[in-house]
Amino acid sequence: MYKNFEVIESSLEKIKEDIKNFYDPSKYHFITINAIDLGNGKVNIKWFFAKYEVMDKPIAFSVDATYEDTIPSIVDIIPSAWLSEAELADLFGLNIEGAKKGLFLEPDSPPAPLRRS
Amino acid sequence: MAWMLETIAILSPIIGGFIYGFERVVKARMQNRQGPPLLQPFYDFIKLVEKRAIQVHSFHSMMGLAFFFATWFTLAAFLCGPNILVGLFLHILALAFLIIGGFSVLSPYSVMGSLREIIHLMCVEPILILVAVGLFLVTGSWSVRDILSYSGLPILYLPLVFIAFVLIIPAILKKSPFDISEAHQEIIGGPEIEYSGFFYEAIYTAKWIEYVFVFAIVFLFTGVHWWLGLALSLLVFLFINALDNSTCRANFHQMIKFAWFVLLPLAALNIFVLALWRYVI
Amino acid sequence: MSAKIKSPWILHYNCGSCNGCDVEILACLGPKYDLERFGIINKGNPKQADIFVVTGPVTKRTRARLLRLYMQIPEPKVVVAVGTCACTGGPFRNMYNVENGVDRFIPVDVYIPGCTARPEAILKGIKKAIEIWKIKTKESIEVPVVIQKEFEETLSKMVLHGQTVDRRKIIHDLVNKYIKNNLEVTKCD
Amino acid sequence: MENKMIVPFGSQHITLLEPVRFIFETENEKIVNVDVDVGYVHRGIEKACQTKLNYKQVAYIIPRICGLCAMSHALAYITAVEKILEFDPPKKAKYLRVLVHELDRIHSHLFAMAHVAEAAGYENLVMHLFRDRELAMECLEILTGNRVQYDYGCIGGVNRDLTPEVEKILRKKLKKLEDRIHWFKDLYMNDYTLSLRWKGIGVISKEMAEKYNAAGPVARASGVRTDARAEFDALPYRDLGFEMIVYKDGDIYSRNLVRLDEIFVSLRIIWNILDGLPEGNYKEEVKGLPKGESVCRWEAPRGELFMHVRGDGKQILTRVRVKTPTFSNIPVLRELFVGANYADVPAIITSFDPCMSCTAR
Amino acid sequence: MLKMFIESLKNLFSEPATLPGIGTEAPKGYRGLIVFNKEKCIFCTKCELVCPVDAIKFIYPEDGSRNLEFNYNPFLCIYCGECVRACPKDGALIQTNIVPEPGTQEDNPNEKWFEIERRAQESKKKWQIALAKKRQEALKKAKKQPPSDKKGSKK
Ligand code: SF4
Ligand code: SF4
Ligand code: SF4
Ligand code: SF4
Ligand code: SF4
Ligand code: SF4
Ligand code: SF4
Ligand code: SF4
Repeated sequence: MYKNFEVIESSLEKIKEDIKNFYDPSKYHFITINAIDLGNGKVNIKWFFAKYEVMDKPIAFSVDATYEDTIPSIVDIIPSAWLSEAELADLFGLNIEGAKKGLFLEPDSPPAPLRRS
Repeated sequence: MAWMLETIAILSPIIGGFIYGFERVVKARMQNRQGPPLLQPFYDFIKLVEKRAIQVHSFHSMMGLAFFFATWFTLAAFLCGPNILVGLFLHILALAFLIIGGFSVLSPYSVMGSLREIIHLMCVEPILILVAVGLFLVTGSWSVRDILSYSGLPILYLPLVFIAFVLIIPAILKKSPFDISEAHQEIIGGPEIEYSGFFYEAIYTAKWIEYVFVFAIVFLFTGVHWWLGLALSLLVFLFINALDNSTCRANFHQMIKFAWFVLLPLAALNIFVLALWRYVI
Repeated sequence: MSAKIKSPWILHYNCGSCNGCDVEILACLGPKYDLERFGIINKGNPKQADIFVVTGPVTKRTRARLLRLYMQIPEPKVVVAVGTCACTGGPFRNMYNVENGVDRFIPVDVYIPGCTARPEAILKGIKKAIEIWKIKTKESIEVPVVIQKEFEETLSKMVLHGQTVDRRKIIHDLVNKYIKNNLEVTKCD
Repeated sequence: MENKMIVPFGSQHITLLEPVRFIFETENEKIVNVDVDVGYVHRGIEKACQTKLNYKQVAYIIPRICGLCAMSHALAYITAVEKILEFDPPKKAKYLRVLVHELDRIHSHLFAMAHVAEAAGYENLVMHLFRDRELAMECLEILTGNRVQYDYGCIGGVNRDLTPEVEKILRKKLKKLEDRIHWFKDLYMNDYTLSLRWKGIGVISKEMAEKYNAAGPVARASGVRTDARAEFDALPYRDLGFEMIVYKDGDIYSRNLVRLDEIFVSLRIIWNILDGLPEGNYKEEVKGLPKGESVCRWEAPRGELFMHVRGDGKQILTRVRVKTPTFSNIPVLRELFVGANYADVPAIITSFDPCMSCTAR
Repeated sequence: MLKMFIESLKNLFSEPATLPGIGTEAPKGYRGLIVFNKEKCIFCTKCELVCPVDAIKFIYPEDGSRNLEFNYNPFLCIYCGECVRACPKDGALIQTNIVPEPGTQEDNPNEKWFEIERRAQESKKKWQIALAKKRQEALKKAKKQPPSDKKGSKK
């Protein structure tokens, strides 16, 4: 299933803790957060990291959630994540703590366009 | 010769237009481009007449026109008047119209441009005055007519003043490295941003007159030898353009520092030595 | 007048393109193609521009800005849509945040196809635009396409009531209304 | 007059190609606060790639995210799909991909440098950079058939072979280009006004770059050793003499130098490819439908491009996610502005070489 | 600075880099206009299928024959060349190096094309019905008498 990256399964409650223990700014590069709609209101969220300068597989933290869940923000660990979080909040309509909506979408754009419907 | 200065003053928009057109060609060639035709400024002129003018408010538009006429009048006063200092003070007045116009609209770029224009004024005018004083010390007269009939070569007595003046020309003509108030990439033309059509034309043409103004001052440095003056002007013209094309824009701290701590002392030193030599020894 | 066509100043706006065509417009200003030899200057200022060069499909956020820029350009003016995506929406046609070609909003005079449009094609297109521009005068009134319907309705209503008609004012008011309805998220000054 | 002034920068502005909007609160031309709006170009490409287009068509729409690194977007997507299909493209195709990608980098870097010079008001340098950039553009045009949108890669290899005539022209032009780049290097090292304007301006320290996860030349100019070409095994960079360029100062000046030096590296890689192009097919048939998830990290001219693709065994993919270089650099850009001088704003922005069209997609 | 100063003066007296006229012709391999050759086409509609932007539309004839009308919008095409690569018949679809001409309001790339798209969609439905009918008739005929005439276009 995962062809060329490693996945560490986690859960909504643990994810922040996990990333905090894992992330070392001088060693890892935070890439982005991505969500995949699995259908039926379920969504899979992945946090991607990669090592500096070494040819190695990227590492992803994976969490399954539903659209109603509140997703913890990691901005206090990784300050640059606000943009990715705002994007997900906008395009998937996820409830991410502290992420502002309306970064990309206008009032008359379809709400949460990347959800499967 | 008698009507020469008056004719120049009256025809200055046309002469300036040619200088500006020539400059654009030279500039393009320096950038290894073909460049516009020589008459391009006049084509622009005609085009602008045919554009509808959108006025922000009438006072602002009036300031644009006032700037043009004041600049023209400045040149006339400078060339034909009894005292070049009057011309220089009028020059400040003309720029004041532009600045007031710039402040009178809401656009932040215009306001910022006007603020920067004031800084330009502060850098340019002291040096212009020193130029006038220097010329007076050499020729003993404040009037252009007398200076132009001076049989010596003022530039020989005023080398540092001349250098200071040449180096401040970019600030007068808004050229790199001192094109701060116009700074196309930062504030899109600064105080002129809100003018359009006919009123922009006034600003555009006033700029041409400034060219005549600057090169008239260069002329003064050679006294009666007007052939030399022509050669000197051409040289200065080339130098300014090459400089324009080989520097990037300084910021305004750097410009003030350069004008006040380098150029002004330079010019002042020249005048001081000259005054000592003339009146004390 | 023939002198007029030798001095078109362009204003360039990117309303959501991929940058491909914008880069080519800049390349046109470079030494190899040198638009300035035709008297063309890239003015960053709508109030002093004649030719409005638009690239990109209109996205929902740029449409109000596009209209405002169009209105700020004094007549006579022409609009050139550069690139497939400005002509019809091209690769972005019917995406959810895209309103397709520029001519859904403002009247376009010249369409330059190509993805990306070659600099030669852009030059040709601009020359064509100048031919069209030559005929227009400062009295010509152009109605942005989005408000055309409302404009005609308002006009006929006013004529019916015998009111004096100032077309320019009507257009202005309607555009302002449109812009207000589609205000950008962040306001300026 | 009040002290504080709100200066909008964009969305239409002469130094910016693209609509992006910064709102600066300034005090005597010093910036005290910034607000940034990057969403002007949001078009919804990801959605279209997941609903309308089949996975082969996506390869032609995805480069339209952004023209300047069109090649990177297309190849990153293609690589990601090939990884899902567990297909290894022929060696010749890989070499040709590197060739076009590096040519793309050269023209993009020259463009970026011209952009910064323009923001500094150095028009002549802009013109010279543009003139010599045309050499790279001509190379790309004869090689791929278009000046910006190359559409050169396809799933299974590349669309065109490198013919001997084209190779001869490439060699001639690149030789000329190399001489010119040496000239520029000399100019950049010795120009007094440039250093006056760029040295010590817009400094990003190494810690800041790591904290805010800057990418690409911006990070490398601050001393962070990161380059997806060395960190991801999509293309045979190791055999081609790749070398990472890192500077320490983190100001506008070093960002320019990083780009300039990377052009040399690219040129060396290109020479190596032209001299040692392997024999074989340039395209092979790919069978099967994508089923699974893969990622691709790709060093676009502006930094790390990241693709995350998931297919469920259908013609149409389930998810295509593009994380673009500028997207990574926006946070650090925002931090950088506070305290900067308004006069330096265009230079700082352009030295990041921002591309909003991929940030918002 | 000095270097550029000298270069500027040098440029002043040398030939400018500007191309004369409107510029060069597109090179041989340039991906320009798509040209359709009706004689060679076998109307497999593969090109319509692969086109990522739907710049090719076939309008189907009402009688259910294979005599399709090819429509192509140069203002929508992104010149990717995918249709040409997909075409099974050599020379039916060629990508020339002609740079597409700029159009004016008369060309009207949008409304005209919307009309074609509408017609294409409608005609396809009608065509399918007609084809089905024809097949049935052919089947009936085949039952009555031994096959002498294949389905296909005669006109
Ligand atoms: S520059 Fe543009 S955004 Fe700013 S005030 Fe003027 S019109 Fe508005
Ligand atoms: S026409 Fe193509 S290359 Fe040009 S801006 Fe649009 S997508 Fe980009
Ligand atoms: S806020 Fe005022 S100045 Fe800015 S766009 Fe709106 S109306 Fe114009
Ligand atoms: S970073 Fe810019 S140039 Fe590169 S692909 Fe993205 S938008 Fe294009
Ligand atoms: S910022 Fe992103 S979208 Fe914009 S040009 Fe660069 S890569 Fe493309
Ligand atoms: S080529 Fe074969 S599969 Fe394709 S349309 Fe013709 S008969 Fe059908
Ligand atoms: S070249 Fe590409 S976009 Fe144009 S018709 Fe062919 S497949 Fe469609
Ligand atoms: S793919 Fe070729 S043969 Fe088939 S319909 Fe298109 S042009 Fe005709």
